[in-house]
Amino acid sequence: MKEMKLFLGPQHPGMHGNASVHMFVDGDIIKRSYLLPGMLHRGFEKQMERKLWVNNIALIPRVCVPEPDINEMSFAIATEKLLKLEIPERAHWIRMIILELARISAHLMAYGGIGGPTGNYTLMYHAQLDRNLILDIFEKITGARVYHQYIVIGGVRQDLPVGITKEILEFVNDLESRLVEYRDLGIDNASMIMRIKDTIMLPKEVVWELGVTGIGMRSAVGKAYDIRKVAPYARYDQVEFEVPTSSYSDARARLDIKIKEVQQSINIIKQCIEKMPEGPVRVKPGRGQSMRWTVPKGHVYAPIESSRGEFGYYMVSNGGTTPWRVGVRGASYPQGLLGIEKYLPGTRIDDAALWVDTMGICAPEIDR
Amino acid sequence: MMNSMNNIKEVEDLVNKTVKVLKTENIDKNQIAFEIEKLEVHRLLTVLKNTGWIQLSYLSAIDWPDENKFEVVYIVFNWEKPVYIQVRTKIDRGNPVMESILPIFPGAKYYEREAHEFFGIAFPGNPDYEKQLILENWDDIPPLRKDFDPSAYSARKFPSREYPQDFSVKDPNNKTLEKTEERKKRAKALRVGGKKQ
Amino acid sequence: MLSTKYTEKTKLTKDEIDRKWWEVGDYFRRNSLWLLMYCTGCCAVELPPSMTSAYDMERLGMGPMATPRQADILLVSGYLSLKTLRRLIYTYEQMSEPKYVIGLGSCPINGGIYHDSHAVINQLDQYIPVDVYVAGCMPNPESILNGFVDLMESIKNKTANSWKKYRDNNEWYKQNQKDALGEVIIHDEFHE
Amino acid sequence: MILNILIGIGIAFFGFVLQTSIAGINRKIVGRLQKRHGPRWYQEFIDIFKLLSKRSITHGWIFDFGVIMALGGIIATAMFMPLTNNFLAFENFDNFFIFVYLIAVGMLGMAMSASGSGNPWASIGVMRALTTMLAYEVPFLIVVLTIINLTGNSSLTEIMLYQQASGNNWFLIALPIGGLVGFIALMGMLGKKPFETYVAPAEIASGPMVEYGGKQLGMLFIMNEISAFIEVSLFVHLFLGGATNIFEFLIKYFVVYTLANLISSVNGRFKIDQVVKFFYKWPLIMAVTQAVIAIYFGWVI
Repeated sequence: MKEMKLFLGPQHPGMHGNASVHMFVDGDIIKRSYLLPGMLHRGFEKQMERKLWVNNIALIPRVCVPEPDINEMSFAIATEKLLKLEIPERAHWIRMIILELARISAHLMAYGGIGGPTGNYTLMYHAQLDRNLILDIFEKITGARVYHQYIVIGGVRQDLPVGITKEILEFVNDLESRLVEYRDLGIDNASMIMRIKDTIMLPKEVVWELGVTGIGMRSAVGKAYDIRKVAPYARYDQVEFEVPTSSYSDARARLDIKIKEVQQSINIIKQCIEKMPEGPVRVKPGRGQSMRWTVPKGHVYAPIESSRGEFGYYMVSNGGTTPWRVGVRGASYPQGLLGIEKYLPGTRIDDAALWVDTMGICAPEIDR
Repeated sequence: MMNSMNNIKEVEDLVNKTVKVLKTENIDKNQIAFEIEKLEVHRLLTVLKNTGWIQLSYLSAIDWPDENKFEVVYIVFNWEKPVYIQVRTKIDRGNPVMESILPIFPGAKYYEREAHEFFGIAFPGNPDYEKQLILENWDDIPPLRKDFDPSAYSARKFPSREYPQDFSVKDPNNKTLEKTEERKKRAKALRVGGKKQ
Repeated sequence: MLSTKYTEKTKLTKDEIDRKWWEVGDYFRRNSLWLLMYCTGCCAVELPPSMTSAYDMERLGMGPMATPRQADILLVSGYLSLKTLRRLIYTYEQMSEPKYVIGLGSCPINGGIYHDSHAVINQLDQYIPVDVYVAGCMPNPESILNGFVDLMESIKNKTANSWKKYRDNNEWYKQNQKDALGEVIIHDEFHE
Repeated sequence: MILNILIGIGIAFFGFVLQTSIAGINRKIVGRLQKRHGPRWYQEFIDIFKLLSKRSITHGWIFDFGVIMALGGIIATAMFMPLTNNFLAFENFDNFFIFVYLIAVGMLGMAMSASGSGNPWASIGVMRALTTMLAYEVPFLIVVLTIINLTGNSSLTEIMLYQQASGNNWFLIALPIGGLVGFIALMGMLGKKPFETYVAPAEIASGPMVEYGGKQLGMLFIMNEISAFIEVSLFVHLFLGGATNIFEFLIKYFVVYTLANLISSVNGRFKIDQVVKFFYKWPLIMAVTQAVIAIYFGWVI
């Protein structure tokens, strides 16, 4: 039979985000495939070179849409490293709470996202409802649901509102009790197991060849390679958490790790709320200084662990009021481009969408 | 803490032993940067990969029009000894060619394609570095070079909306208009010079 | 008081009958708007909450659809890069009439935060006609749903006729598309 | 004769209205399961009439003719469907095999039309639909043949009367394994998850329906509703003892359809090879076991 060309995306319900997987299929089996990125290209790196350091805070969350806070965090860390700025202790802990809430929300979105390709819409609806509660908490803390611009250079924009910790704890406990339900609906559901087990495997040998990080790597390699553990930023060295791994990387194992990571994030949030000291939350530049804030010369790379893997900003400063060069290392770059080209062939067309969901591919951060 | 400082030292010794280092920057306890000659990049990366820096985290370029150079950056990471190593090298801006590192790190394929697209750097050794990846039917100089002005390109190519009425100022008789003008002028001055005029 | 005098029943002309049928159709059309979710940009991330249990778009009879042929609304969710605009035009022209376009976020209105970017277009209605804009970066689910209700109102008032505009001024739109994109239909390795 | 035809069309129309309303109510029920309000119960009607009011494009005469053939075939099938044990359009023409053959005309029309559109997703969808059909037909037919063997008659009315006569002993209870197989096959017929492989919006962009829009899609929706009516009614008549009056029929119909829908809403869908493997494994073994037990050993509860 002749090879037939099929498009998964950009306008396709199985594709999350505006990207297109081109597949050449023989029957139901994919023979060749590649990702066509670039439909979300905004020229981010160029835009940031033209804006002041402070103005960039408004721009950066838009690099990755489902989990914007990692951008703010990475940008803030990179700039603080260049400035050699020590931020107040309380700001670190607030940042961690925000980051972990964002991680839970991204994991819930991805976990519910498999409801699309596998047809289990109830799972998607439940996960999205819980994610919406997180967005509501974000709205209470920062004033915005998705783009918070809360983690800024020198700390966080403002202190937590009164009583929000209680609300976060309530939500987190509620979610913790419902994780069993998520397991039952998703990875422990008999029909879902049949569907997602032993599909789209990532062999252990190819991980380093691809450069995959995050859940994809941890599920294949089986070691706790998490930047929060290995090279901790913020105050991750002062909280206790585990890094879930597995030694067999199929779709189900990756989803299992996602749920376990949600559990670990919940533990981290609880510890943060317990250990968080009182005090100031931000080092402010002097009045009228922000427009001409200059940053010393230097090159710095600030990696942090996002829900999809290592995410980092490479920043170069020339000593001016704007960054000289900003490079974004999208966490989904390796698995999105090279992974789809090399390891999708051989699977069935039904599973192509599962790769996108379980490996964690976020189209905007590939394109920037 | 002690351990990670040892790691940095170890890396420094290793790199100094392998290649001639032009400049070393100690950034923090998990990160170190080396600037080396263009021809020695492959040797250094091979040695680093064999010693455990198996992950290529990032590959990109920086434009330095004043020196007429491009700076190519490779960032590699070792999960067992957590040190990020930036390997930087400067290449000629007029004829930017950098041998591909595809044989060492296969994951560099798309990074190199992207660098070619945004800076115009050629990567011989990468079979399809010349193919377009992110842009489509691009008709100008590579967009991340410093002499490319996106604002002018946008104004030339995309018509922007015209507002018959200026909604930003409510009452023209009010003094606000002048104040706004003044503030805008001051902001512009600051942006250009960075100093108060 | 009504006159009791007998008046002859006026006969409806064909146009009037057509209009009456069209009004009946409008009732069905505005109560069953199917979305084509083309996630062109960031605002697509607020669509899952507005579609799923939290805000439940299905109350209004709306739902996502898989292909452009089946859909009524083209939801342009956010900024449009040139590459997306080309696909958007393909998609828009595939939809069956009557079709409506909603632009979410400030980017389709005037470029928004990317007004000076080299890759993002500034104004959507230069290329395809738009019925409703929902401003905001990004618009809340409440405002997205509000935009849908506005569209329903304007279908009721017969002001949502962008698809007629596209048909009548086709040449102007085509010319604009050509100015921005070069060729609308292109041939390269991705479109062999 | 003309009266009979009119009654038959009336039954088809009744089936359409019934199934559409129940599908609407089910959308609300599933909505509650998913912690939300759900649409209005008459939303399905609005959807269909909206589709009929839209302008549509064509992909050649096969594309148009296939849709009409599908709708006509299904209406023709529904005309023979008895509602209760004494209400049917054509006396003595309610043989089970009539449905099996006539329903194929509708399916064939849809397959023809979808292939005529020339979209690769549509061809994949049609291929999957026919494969699924092959998969569920075999175990279902074995169970039905067992029933026919026990009753000695293949007329639906006779089967109903047989069940009602013997102290309302439904075949679902008399042949429990067979009843289960019948229900699983019903899920496959209705295209409910986990056997929803041929629509699968997120995989193959709604499969056969990918190129339809406007009037053709509206007709396909009507066809879909009527064929669901036929399939659920068949199950009610074969396994649940039919109905003596219309209210009994409505209740049984509603229960069966809602149960299928509820099961569907918490399951994922199989891949197409898994569907075939599944049906040729457990339901087939169960059906054969049931046939052997019922016919050779005569163990009927």
